[in-house]
Formats: sequence, structure tokens, C-alpha cells
Amino acid sequence: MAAMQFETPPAPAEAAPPAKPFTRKFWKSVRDFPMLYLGALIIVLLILAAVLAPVISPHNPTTQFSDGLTESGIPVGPSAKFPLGADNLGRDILSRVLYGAQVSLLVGVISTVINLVLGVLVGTVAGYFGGWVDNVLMRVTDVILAFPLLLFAMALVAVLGPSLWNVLFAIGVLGWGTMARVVRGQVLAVKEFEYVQAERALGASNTRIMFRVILPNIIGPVIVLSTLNVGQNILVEAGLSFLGIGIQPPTPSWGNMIEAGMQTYQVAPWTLWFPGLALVIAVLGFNLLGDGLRDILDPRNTQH
Amino acid sequence: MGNILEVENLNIQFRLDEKYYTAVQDVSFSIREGETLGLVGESGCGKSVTSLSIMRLLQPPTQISGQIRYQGKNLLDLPEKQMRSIRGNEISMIFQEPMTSLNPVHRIGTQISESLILHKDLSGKQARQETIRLLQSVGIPRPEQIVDEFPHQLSGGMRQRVMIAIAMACKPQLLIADEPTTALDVTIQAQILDLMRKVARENRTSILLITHDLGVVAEMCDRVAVMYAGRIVEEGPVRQIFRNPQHPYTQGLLASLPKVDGPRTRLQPIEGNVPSLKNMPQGCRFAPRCRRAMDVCRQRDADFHLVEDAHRVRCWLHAE
Amino acid sequence: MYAYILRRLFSAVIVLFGISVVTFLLIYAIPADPARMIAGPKAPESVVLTIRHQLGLDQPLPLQYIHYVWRLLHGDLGTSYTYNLPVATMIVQRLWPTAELALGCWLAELIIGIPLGIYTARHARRLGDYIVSALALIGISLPLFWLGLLLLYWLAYQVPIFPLGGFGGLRYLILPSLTYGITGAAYYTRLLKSSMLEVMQQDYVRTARAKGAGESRVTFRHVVRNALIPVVTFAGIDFSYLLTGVVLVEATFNWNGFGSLAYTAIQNLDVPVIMGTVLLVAVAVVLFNLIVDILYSVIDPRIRYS
Amino acid sequence: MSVFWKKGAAVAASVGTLALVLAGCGASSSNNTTGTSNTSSTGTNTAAGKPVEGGQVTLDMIQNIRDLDPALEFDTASNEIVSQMYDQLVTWKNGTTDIVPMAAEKYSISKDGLTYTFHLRKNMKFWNGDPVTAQSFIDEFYRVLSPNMGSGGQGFYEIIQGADQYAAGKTDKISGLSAPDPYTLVIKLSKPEAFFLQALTLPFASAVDKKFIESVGNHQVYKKNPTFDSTQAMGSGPFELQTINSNQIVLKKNPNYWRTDSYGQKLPYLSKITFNINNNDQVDALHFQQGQTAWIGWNFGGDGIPSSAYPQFMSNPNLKKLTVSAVQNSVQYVGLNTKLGPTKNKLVRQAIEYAIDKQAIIKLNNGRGKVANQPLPPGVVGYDNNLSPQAQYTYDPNKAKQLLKQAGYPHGLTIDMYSENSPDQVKFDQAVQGQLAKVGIKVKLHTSSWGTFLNVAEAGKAPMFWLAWIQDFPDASDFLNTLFNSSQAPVNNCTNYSNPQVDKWLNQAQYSDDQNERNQLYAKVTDQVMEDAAWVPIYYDVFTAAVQPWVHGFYIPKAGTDPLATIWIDKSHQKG
Amino acid sequence: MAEALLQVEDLKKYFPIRRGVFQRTVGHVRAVDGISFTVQKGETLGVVGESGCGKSTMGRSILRLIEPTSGVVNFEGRNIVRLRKGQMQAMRRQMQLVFQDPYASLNPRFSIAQTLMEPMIIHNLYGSREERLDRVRRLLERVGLDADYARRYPHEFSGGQRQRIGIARALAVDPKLIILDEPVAALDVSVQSQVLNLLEDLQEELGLTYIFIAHDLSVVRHISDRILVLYLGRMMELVEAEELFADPLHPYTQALLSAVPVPDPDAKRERIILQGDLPSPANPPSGCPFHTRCPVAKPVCRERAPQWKEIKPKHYVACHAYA
Repeated sequence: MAAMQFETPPAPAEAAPPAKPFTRKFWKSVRDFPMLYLGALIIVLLILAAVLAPVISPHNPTTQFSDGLTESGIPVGPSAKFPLGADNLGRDILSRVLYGAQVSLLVGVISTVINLVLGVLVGTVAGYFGGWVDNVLMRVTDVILAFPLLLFAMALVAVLGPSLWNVLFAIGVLGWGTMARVVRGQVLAVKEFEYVQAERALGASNTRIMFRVILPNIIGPVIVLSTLNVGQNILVEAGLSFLGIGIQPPTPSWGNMIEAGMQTYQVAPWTLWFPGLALVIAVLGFNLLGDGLRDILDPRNTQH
Repeated sequence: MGNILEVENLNIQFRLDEKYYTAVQDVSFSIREGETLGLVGESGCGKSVTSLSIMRLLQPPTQISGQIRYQGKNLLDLPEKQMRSIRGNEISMIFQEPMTSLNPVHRIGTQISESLILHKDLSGKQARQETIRLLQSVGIPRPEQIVDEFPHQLSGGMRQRVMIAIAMACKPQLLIADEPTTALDVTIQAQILDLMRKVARENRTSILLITHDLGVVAEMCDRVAVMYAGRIVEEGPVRQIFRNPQHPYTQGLLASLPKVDGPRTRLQPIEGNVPSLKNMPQGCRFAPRCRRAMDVCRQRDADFHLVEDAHRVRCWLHAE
Repeated sequence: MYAYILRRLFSAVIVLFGISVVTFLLIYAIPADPARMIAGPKAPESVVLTIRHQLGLDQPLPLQYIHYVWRLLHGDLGTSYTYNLPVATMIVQRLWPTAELALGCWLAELIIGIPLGIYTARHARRLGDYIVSALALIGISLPLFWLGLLLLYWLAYQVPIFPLGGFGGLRYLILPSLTYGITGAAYYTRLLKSSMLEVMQQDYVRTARAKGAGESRVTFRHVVRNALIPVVTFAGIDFSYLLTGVVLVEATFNWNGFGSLAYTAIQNLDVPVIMGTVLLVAVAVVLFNLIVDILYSVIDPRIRYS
Repeated sequence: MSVFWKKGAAVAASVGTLALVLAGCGASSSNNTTGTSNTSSTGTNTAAGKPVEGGQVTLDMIQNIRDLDPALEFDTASNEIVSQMYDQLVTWKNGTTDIVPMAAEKYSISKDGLTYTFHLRKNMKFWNGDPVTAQSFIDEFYRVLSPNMGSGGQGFYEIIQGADQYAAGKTDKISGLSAPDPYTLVIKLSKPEAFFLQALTLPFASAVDKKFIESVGNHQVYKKNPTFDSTQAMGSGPFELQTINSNQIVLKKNPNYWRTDSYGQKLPYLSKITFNINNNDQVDALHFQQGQTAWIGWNFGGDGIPSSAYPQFMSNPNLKKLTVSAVQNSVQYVGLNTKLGPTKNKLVRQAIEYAIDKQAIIKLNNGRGKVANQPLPPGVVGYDNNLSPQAQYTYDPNKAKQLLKQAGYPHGLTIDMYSENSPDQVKFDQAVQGQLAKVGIKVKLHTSSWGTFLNVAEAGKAPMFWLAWIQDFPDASDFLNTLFNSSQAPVNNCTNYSNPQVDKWLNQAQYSDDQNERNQLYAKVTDQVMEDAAWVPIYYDVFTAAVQPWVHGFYIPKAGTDPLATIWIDKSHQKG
Repeated sequence: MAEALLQVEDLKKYFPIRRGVFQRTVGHVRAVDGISFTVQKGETLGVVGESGCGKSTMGRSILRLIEPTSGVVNFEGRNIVRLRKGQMQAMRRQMQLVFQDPYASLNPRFSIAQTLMEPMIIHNLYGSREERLDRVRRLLERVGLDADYARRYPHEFSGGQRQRIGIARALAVDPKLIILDEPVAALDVSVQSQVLNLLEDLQEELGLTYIFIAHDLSVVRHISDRILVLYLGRMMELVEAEELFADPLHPYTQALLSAVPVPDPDAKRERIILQGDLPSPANPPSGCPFHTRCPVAKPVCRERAPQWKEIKPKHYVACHAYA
């Protein structure tokens, strides 16, 4: 047998079936991961609501309509003028719910980005270098994790003064503990893979190994966690606003709308229902997307 | 000397990506009382799947057809409850990974006596004594202490001995050993193979030995069946297969092995790769890698042809 | 094992040190002058100066920190600006209601979450699993306070089965626990499910089946036992957060506990109370982590003997 | 302050800060009157026969007690409890604003108005049996005026001869206080003061047991364990302190109390009062509906039926008939800083006066309130019924816009507004914000906790703010002098209002004992202040309580605190 | 075969065992305990031993992927143990490693082209991207793969193909020495022989020097010129391959050889079955580490470690039996 003969060119591991039209692939993927797409749909709608709020809102969210309240000062229920009813100041709830999406998305996304940057940085460095670096960074993470986010954020916002940016900053700066832990765990696992050692054997620098080799390989869990994190942070913001130390009126936030609704829910329950419903749907959207991404990124669920 | 197990036309299909793929096709073999049958082949050839199907331990979504007759009963038709009374009692199994095959949170003794409690209706005290005896019989030192220890406190070799003790607890008729020594060092492998021979002889247990290591087959088995891509391609007594392999695959396998003695010559590999489940070639599955493949090989698979007494081969070269 | 526990204790002490620094620094971050807060806005500057001196606020920062830790070690958390009561006393008074609430919430989570986790794992990829999983996802997405208010509206206001909030006997505990259970159980369900699915893939489960063990024996003796390990860890940490992090539940159900104490303190910038509550929360989390670690070593023999 | 359902400005103001911000409501009346009906009641509390002794009631409070030391407490909630435990020299006749003797059997005032002589009762004892003597009152004056105490009561009594020297730490003796014999107390003032007797009704001027205080640890500004002011009390009043913690306060009857009613029955009637601290006022409302609490209202850190439950109470006839309402001697106002920001400009301030729709705000408050047109509530003597035309404003956005143009802001302007962050307050803030937006004024809201807010407002640093003022006692000086005298800026006079003419009138009225002259002076002040538009008075609070039919002797007091000593219950005998 | 490419002297790697509250070092795992050998240019040195014998640690210590505890590693006469970080990174061009697990050793996020260009980028070889890609294609062809595979990702390849890619990556920097750490252990028999043949061809063509680490004696015999037998981090025997199998001197080597199952049902061999398990390297036996399992152990074996001696020409053994 000829010495230089090698394997026959393999049929690629999964021989490309005759190119399926994109739409068919898309629908198949929708069928396989319905949660993912439902989540994505919700988030797209959410983004649309936030961006288009000025266009699609029937009213200005801060305008107080005198016909929004009854003679004895009770908010009026859903009607043609106020599709979801009016709130305790006679403002249109629908418009406020739409504008509320802006706040929720802004806080959820930006605070998550801060979580992400801090968590990935701390987790990667700790996991990669190990030893005393790991020890110090993880003890710091333990300290951060020891303070329940909501309570600590409450204290921090109280110190900084309640405003959109402070809320977002507080959640961002205090909420990275879990991310750091997860990233560290992933880095520890990936670090042991031989391809990382191979990279070292090639003479690559630590920075190159960390950010060019390890990071792309842990991006899956990071994306999943971040997506879920957006939902969680939206909830924390709502919680803070509900407690009155979050987004300040008259800026509508679902949390402060629920707080206001709590004052009137016995006589005007819709003031409580709709902002809460919006909040649930938004958080659900991110949870669905995060779960879906987890499924799709799980090698056990992929077709290869 | 009757057949203790007869597998006939076994077909196993897996569902992947909403389609069924045939992992095991038309597999038939039998094991006689007290005999050791080797099922040999490369990874992915379906040998482990075959063994699990005998125990009915394959997880859905799978489709199994054919017959697996144990002492005349078709195991595939048995109600689950009856099947359970066979598992671990009349047919038992040991696996490749001794490090993960034991439950980390239960004590060694508990895990061994579980079989006894399930099948032999022993009291706790009796089971414990029997467990200690079993540990002794598989060559574990200090059995009275080991019985109360946890798996992680034992070495790989010791754990495989524990697995053998579990498998042999109820003195089964048939022991299925799925790559029992692959994860072990050579010197430990020698110990375990030795032990398996010993306990099988003592209990008159038949063995179905699944392995990829032709050396192990040569040492342990009476007969051997060679599998390739889900089918048995050659079957016969060990000596005949090694002395006079008939299927090009068996021949290639033997030729590609480096030797521990004799002159060092260039190895003769089988070209190409083992086909994947999703891309099974038409006709004889070995044809794309076979140097002697003919047109017919690429169209239809061959049937078995008897070469010698009890030596069968599935190859067109023997069609006449 | 003792070395393991001691080591965990040691790192807990380091974390506690970090926590004390953070809480201490909170005083300096808070814009209000503690002496002024005590004296009231209209007291003359001389009084404020006297208080500042008595509090040691005119000393250098590190020295103040040492005094702070010294007082902490003696159980002195300071005196509330707002209520003039020792913070330690206030916390102790609020601890029991919160402990009761936390326990109720925690049990509700476990009682709802764990059976559903086992159910979904055993029926994975079947209709029951999909339904429960979808409900779990909705549960996780529900804002606690909103769900609480809805339950209050329906089950306490419209149909007055339960009290409209407040602290008392078992009747008072049901709605808050249920609320927390619904939003929190899903974590247990999902965790146990994935953990069980993972364990079901393990070789030793196959070994158990090969021994002839039946499905329920395999599930409960082999799978659940192993799959509970991460759940126990989570449950421990969860409880420690609960014990101290039920601010929203307390707020919604008007439960006069620790969380509302912390909340009020934050509203009033009552620094000693903020520090005391935040500190206690953090310490509780650290302690519970420690307990969980020790418990963990009891459940998982691999840790016990290493 | 409540955790959640923090009530609006009324509470805000009542959790006051100092001397002058004390909640006002009724007073336990002097002897011999059973809870006879009063003007503000709607007939639910007419006494039905002889009071029944015994029984206990439960009440909800929405906030913790901050202090039990009569020299230190200065918020409504504490005041409410403390006044049940201590006796003062004089007090309010129930349901009126008349002063009657109390611990002092009788008293006399010298012609020049400088010397007050009190003859004390001889049978008064502290709960521990120590006798109450003139010295017991003198001790308390020394405590209140001490430079080390930081008491909120100082300002009320500096008029006593030598008190200012003592308070400044220059002497250790107050020359104006003397006790010729154990049961005679003589107080000399440095100047005459028309309302000094009213100041003596405050709990600051209680009899205290110095021996006891020293034995448990006197409060010296900051002490590790200031038990006297937080957990202990020793008074001579009708109720004794049984327990106090952050969830509950229990008062029990003082069996040796000296007072009796007109039937000769010993006071108090109730054997025990339990206050549950329950910071959800919606729950308070529910507890009342379930009959668990005897009444809701009064001063217990709340302001009557909570906003969230009010519409429901009013729409349910069964509940509505249990309610009692009265206009309070308090005023909600928007302060306009005369020294800071765009409101320095009088035209801007006047524009704001025209731009605020007070009626709409009262509607947001479910109609609870009476439109205010001046700082003084109608229930205080000196209320100006004939405001000059320049001092009157009606809701007129166009006029406001015109004034703004005149002021040089044709395109609008931005003003920072500060307030507390309670839900009701935030609601009002947003209403103001919306109304001003219509005339082109952009309001930037800064809401924060009560304490933080006050730190800004009382430093005179808030260009615009929402506050409320509740009487300490029903005298016009308590409003006008305190809030508009330039000497009170910025702490009480948060708008930094300063007008030498007004100051002159105020000082003149402060030390005059001719009530007619005082009324005329105060009317002038009111006109000037309103013309200068330092305040936008929004509304006078209408206070609504709900009382169980089996509670007798309840009335809404006009000054002082609640007379728990004269309330009795009889479940078999229900009204209505 | 005259020039020594690599000279290892008394190489040791001890991993500390930390215990207790303060993680004090209470002992060491002596993974590699005093190994010395020389590898000539163009030679293949086989290293065999069972798990825990330190063969992989040895390989990585030589490359300083694990910092050795002590010892000298002279590569072309330079002691690389002393090199500073930067110098060492440059030195890595000379010496490469091929890993056991073809599934774990390729970065799943890198295409094959990226994988193979990575070493060139790190060492700044071949100026332009085009040149690098060209080099990638040539490398792929050299290891017997289609040049078009450059765009694919590792998961699209079989184990044997991946191992070829791993070899190509090692070749990308034109190294002189390649340490092959169990390169065929994870492969099926039929593919294993393909890779072994490829390695032989590459060695011949490029004049490479190999250190071939494996546990499979027949594979090691097939490819090695000389074989070093390790047990618990120590050297037992070192000799030319043929001779080791023909005339093993150390009792451990003898037992090892006898334990290998031979694919010949008629082979009649005297089997030496060793008793007991491998001792833990954390707590190695005194004296000769093998004495606990040695069928011919003498009292002296327990007390003193045997000398490393040349018993026959070029046949080194550490055993008291030959003292």
C-alpha cells in the first residue's frame, strides 16, 4: 500500500443536504426552539414600544386629564379615551406603560452591560491566574455577593440620590458577583482544555490566551446569563421604583406605576394590573430568550 | 451445552434530528453456556448499543426490532417487571468506567447488597455478610473496612473489582462486560481479566465481552464476532479468526496493529474513516475503505457465508 | 474535614472583614452628617460639635474604623437616629417576624419546587414537563410585589379569606409564603430538573438499572439523592438571602420585620440602622454559606473525606 | 415615618422638627367632663349615660415612637403617647381653645404680665410614689433649656427671665424660676407674652421625677444607652408605660391617678391601650372595618382615614356614618423662596399664585381639604376675613402667563421644587408640576426622605417646596411670627421672607396683650405677605376619623392631644 | 545520530500538597523525580509507563508548560529552565507539543485556518495573510488533508483528521523537537496506524526529533529508537527499543511486557501478574518505588533507591538485582 496515501477525503461530517431555503430553516428552527423565538418576539415588541412610544402613545404620559378622575378623585376605568384606564393623577395608563418600556430597557440593558464588563473581567482574571489573584478577587466577589442586591442597591441609591442613572449605576456596580463566579468557573474549566495549553505551547501571551482563546469559548454561558440578567435587573429596578427609591415621577416606570397603583387598587384595580402585566411580559421575554439561548447553545441539543 | 442467549436479527434505530438512523442492523449471534463471546469493533460500530439492548437499558427515542432470546424467552417482549428480575440477577453487566459507574454517595457495601436485596430477599445482616464474602472473592483486601467506604476512596482497579462483585452478587448466567479494562492500566487490566476468568469459571457464567482490543479478545474469548458500522462482518472461533481472517476489515484491523514481537515493519492502515451514523454508505458498509471492493459491494450488502465450521463472513468475495 | 471547615471559617472571616469595611464606608458615603442627624436640624452648631466629638467622628478614619469594629465585637451597633433605640435591640425585635416569614417563604418554595422538579425530570420532554416548565418560567418572571398585591386584592380584599397583611399567626403567613413560593419555587424546579437530567446520564444510574432496580428506586435512591446536592447548596444560600432580603415581601404584606426596618432606615438615612441591617444581612449570608458548605460535606462523601 | 404608605404633607409636617412644628389636636380636658359632644362631631360620640370603667382598646399607629422623654420628643406620634403619661400645669378645656388649670389647681398672672404664680395640687404622685412638687416642673424647665440637651422646646421658654443666659451656657441658674414652697411655682418672664400659658400646655412643660431620671441614665446628647428617652418613662399621668418596642406600645391605667369625672369616678376609664405599629395604613383601615381597632384617626402618625381607603369609606354608608370630620388648624402650602432662583422675582411668585389650581389638588386628595387663601387657618383667632384685593388670587393661567412675560420670561423658565417622597406628596408634586407646565414653568422635582428634604428646605436652599404647618397651639403668632419673621429665616421661615415692616408688626403683636390690636396687626401682616406672594397656601386640612359605635367620649380636639383618659367603651351600648 | 538535541538532567517536578486552614504545604506529589536522558537529533525517544508515572508531567516540564521544580533542560546546549519569559516564548518555536485528545486540543471557535495561522501570528512568521494562508494549505496537504478544509471548524472532522490538524499546528513553526503526548491513544486502531505512519514520514522528511509518550507498549515499540520506562516519576530502564522487548532487565518492565494482551490466541507467554495497585505518588514507597509490587524484591530494595547503571552497553537499569 502506498505509503503516502491517507484517508480518503471524508464526507463532511454532516453532508450538507441540498440547500434548504432560508425560510424553511427558519421555521424549523422556530419549531425546535419556540421559547427562544417567543422571547425574541417579545423583546422586539418591547424595543418597538420603547422607541415608538412618542408616536404610538395616545396621549402625553404626563398630562393630567381632569376627566381622568371622577368627581371624588377616583381614577376612571378603561374607556375609549383611556384604553387601559387612568391613574391616580388622571394620566393615561397606556401611554405611561409604553413610555415605561424605555426606562425598563435602558436600566435593564445598561446595568447588565456594566455587570458583564466587571464580571467578565474579574472572573477571567481570577480564573486564569488562580493563586492569590484568584483568592483576592473571589473574596471581593464574596463580599459583593454577601449583600443582597436589592437592599444594597437601595442603600446606594439612597446615598447617591434617586435618579435613572444612579439606579442603573447601582445595579450595574453591585450586580456583577454572579457573573464573575460563572465566568471564573467557565475559565477554570476551559483553561484545562488542551487547546489552551497548545496556545501556551505556541508561545502566546497571557492576554492573548485569556481574551482570544478562552473568552470566545465561554461566550455562550455569558450570553445566556446576561440575557437572564437583563430580566433580573429590570425586576430590581421595578422593585426599587416600587419602594420609591428608583425612577422618580413623573418619569413613568412600571415600578413606580405599581407603587402608585397600590394607593388606588381597591377602587381602581386597573392602575395596578397593566404596569404589572407589562413588567411580567418584559421579564418573561428575557427569560424565554435566555432559556432558549441556553438550549440552542447546549451541544446536547444541536444536531451535530 | 445449550445457547444461553440468542440474538436474532437485531435492529436498533436512533432518532436524531427527527429521523431514525440505524445503529445496529440485522445482528445475530448466540452465546453458549460457559462460553465467552467477544464482540469486537471500533468505536461507533454498535457493539455497546447491542449490549445495552440485551439489558433493555437503551433510553428512548430508540426503536428495537428482532429477537433477544434468553433461555427461550424473548427479552424484548417481557414486561418491565419481569425484565427487572432478570437484570442484575440472571444477566448482569459491568462497564468501562469504574470511576463513574459507582454511585458516589452510597457506601460500597450498600451498592453491592442492593442487588442481593433486590433479588435474593436477604436480610440486612445476611446481605452484609454476603457482601463481605463477595468483596473477598474479587480480591479486595480488608473487605470488612472497604464495605463501609465510599467509591472515591478506592483506586480504579479496586472499583472495577467492586463492579465485578456487584455483577456477580446473584451468580448470573450471563455477564456482559462492556470494555471492562479499557480505562485501566495494563498491569491492572491483567489482574481484572484474570479475575473475570476466575469468577466466570467458578459460577459457570457465560461472558459477552465487548472490546476494541484484539489482544484482550485473543486472551479471553472462545469465539468472536467482529462488528463494523452496525453489522457483524465476521464471526467464528477465536483461533480461526486470528489465524485466518476472511473479511477485508478483519484482515486490515490485524494488519494495522503494531506488534510487540517480531520485526518492526511499516504498518498497513485501513484507509479512510469509520462512517458516521448519518452517512452510511450504500451496499457493504466497508466498501469505501476496502481495497478489494467490487461494483456489487457498493450496491448491495453481502449475506453471511460459511467459511469453515462455525466461521461465517459477510463478504462478496466469498459469495461463491 | 475539620481542616476544610476551619479553612472555610478563615475565608469567611476575611469576607466579614471586607463586609465591615464596606458598611463602615457607607457612613462616609451618606451625605447626611450623623451628628447633625442626631441633634436635629435646628440644634446649634455647638451641640453638633459636641456630638461629633462624643461619637468620635473627629478622629482619623482608620481609628474610627477600629472603634467601629471594637463596638461591633461588643454587640454595639449604635443607636438609631430616628428612634433613639439601640440598633441591636431594634434588630433583635424584628428578627423573629422576619425569620418566621423567611421560613414560611422558604418552605413554600421547597414544597412547590422540589416535587415539580422531580416530576419534570421524570417526564422530561413530555406534555407535563412543558406545562410545568412554562409555568415555572412565568413564575420566575413575576414581580414579587405585584403578584403579592394581586393575591391581596383577590384573596384578601375581594374574597376576604386571608388578612390584608400584617404579622400574626399562620393565617398571616400563608399569602406572603405563597407569593414567594410561586416566584421562587421555579428556581428549585429548574435546578432540580437539570441536575436530575444530568445525574440520569451518569454511569452509576445505568449501573443501578443494570442491577434490576425499578424506576422509582432509581429515581429516589440514586438520582434524587445525587441531584439534591446542588439544590441543597442553593437552598441554603437562598434561605440566607431570604432571612434578610424579604424587603419586598415585607413591604407588600406590611410585615413589620427586618426588611421594613432596613427600608425605613434607608428612607430616613438612619445610618446606624442602615449599617446594622446591611451588616447583619451580609453576615447572615456568609454564615449560611458556611453552614451550607459544612452540610454539603455531610451530603457528599467525596468532600467529607478529602 | 411610615415604611410605605407614607401619607402626604400633613404627616410630613407633623413629624416635625422643632419647637414649633408640633401637631395640634385636642387636649385631655380638665376634670369632671365626660366626653361630651363637641362642635366638630357628627353626633357619633354623644355620651350615653354613665361612663363604664374598664376594658381595653387596640389602635394602629403607622410609625414608631421616636422618644419618650417629654423634654426631647417633638413629633406627633411621640407627643401622642407622652401626653398620656405626663401632667402639665395647665391644659385645654376639651373641644375648645380655652386654657384651664390642671396640675396647678389655680394660677394667677401679675398685672404687668410678667409674673405667673401656680398653686399645685397636693395629691399628685409619680407612678413610683414620689410626690409631684413645684420642683418637678422646675427640673423639667432646666432640662429643656439646658445647652446640652438640644431640646426642641427651648424656644418656647427663653422668655423666662434668665433662661436665654442659661441656654447659652453662661449661667447655671434660671432666675425666673422659683418655688417659695413645694406646691407653689413662680415663673417670671423677661417680657410679657400673650400666649405663654398656651406654651405651658405643651408636654415640654411636664412634671418629671429627676431622681428617677438620674437613676436610669439621663440623656446627655449621645449616650450609649439613653434608656430614659427611649424605653423608660416616669410620669404622673393617667396611663403608665407597660411595654415599648418597635412593634408595639402598651399603656396601662395608672390606678392612683388623681383626676375624677363628674360622677366622681376615677380616671382613666380604660385599663389598657395597645398601640400596634403598623406602617401600612390600608391595613389600618381594614383592621378598623373588621372591628379590631377602636378608631382610626387622630394623631397617631397618620392623618385620619388613609387616602387609599378614604374613597371606600365615603362610598360605603355603613362606614360613612362612623366618620367624624373637622377642619384642622393646619395649612398645606407651596413655599416660594424670595432670595433664591427665579422666585426672587415677585412677579414670578405671583404668576405661580395664579397658575395653581387648588381645587384640582383637593380633588386629588379626594376632596379632603378647604381651599386656603392665607397662611392662617380659619380656626385660629386672627384669621383675616377681609383680605385686601392685592392679597387675593384666583386660578387664572392666562394672568399667570402675562405676569411671566412681564417678569421677563416670555418663553418660560425652570424651577427646582423640593419635597418629601411620600406617595401622596409625590402625587401633589406632580399635580403642581403639571399645572405650572401649562403656563410655561418647567418644574424639576427633587423628592427625598423627610429628613433630607428638611435639611434643604430649612437651610433656605429650596427655591420652591411643599410643606405644611400645624399649630402648636391656636395662636396666630405660632403661624405668622414663626413663618414670616425674618429672624426665623431660614429654619422656619424657609422662604427667606424678609420685610422690615412685617417684622415690626409681628414683634409688636408678639408682646402685646391686647387681642384686638394683635388681630389688626396680624391682618396687616397677612395682606402684605400674600401680596408679596411668599407662599401659595393650598388648602386647610380636613381631618376625618372613623370611630367604632361602642367607643364613647371621642371628639376631635382643637388644640393639644387626644384625651384618652376620658374615653370609655361599652359594647352593649352602641350609638348610631 | 551524533549530536544531542536535548539533554535532560535530574529533572524534578514536585506538586505541593496543601492542607489545613492556611493551606500549608504538608508534602509533595513527586510527579517527576530525577529524570535524566539525552535525545539525539532525529531520534525518537519513547517514554512508557502507567498512569501516574509522570510521563505527561515530564513532557510538559521539558517544555516549561509546567515549571519544573529543579533540573536542567539543555536544548541545543542552552538551559531553557533559566530562560526569561520572553526568551522562552521565542524558544517555543523550536519545540512543540502534540496532545492526546484530538477533541480537546483544537479550539472549537477557530477555523482550521485560524488554528494553523495562530502560531505564525504569535511568532510573526510569513508576513502577509496570503502567505500564511498559503502556508496553511501546504501544511494541510503535508499531513494528508485537503487544503480546502482550511475554512472548516474542528467539529466537522473525525478524530484522526483532528490529530492530523494538531500535528500540522505543531509543524507550523518548523520546530526541531516535537513531544508527542499519547498522540494515538484516543484513536481507533485503524486510524491509529495512519497517524503513526504519518509521524514516521514527517520525521524522515523534516529531520524531526520526537519524544513519544505513550502507555501502549506495542505502539511505543513500533515508533521508538530507544525507550525509557518510568514508574512513579522515576526511571526504571532505558534501552534501544528492540532490546527492551527482547531482553527486559527490570522486573517492572518484565511484568509490564507480560501483561500486554497479544492479539494471538496461541501465544504462550509466562504471565507475571503484579499484585496490588500503584502506590500514590504523593506517598511513594521508600527505597525502590517498585518494591511493594516487585516479585523479586529484597530487603535492600525497601531501604535504598537503586543506582542508575549501564548493565549492558547502552542498556540502563535501576534495580538492586543488578547491583
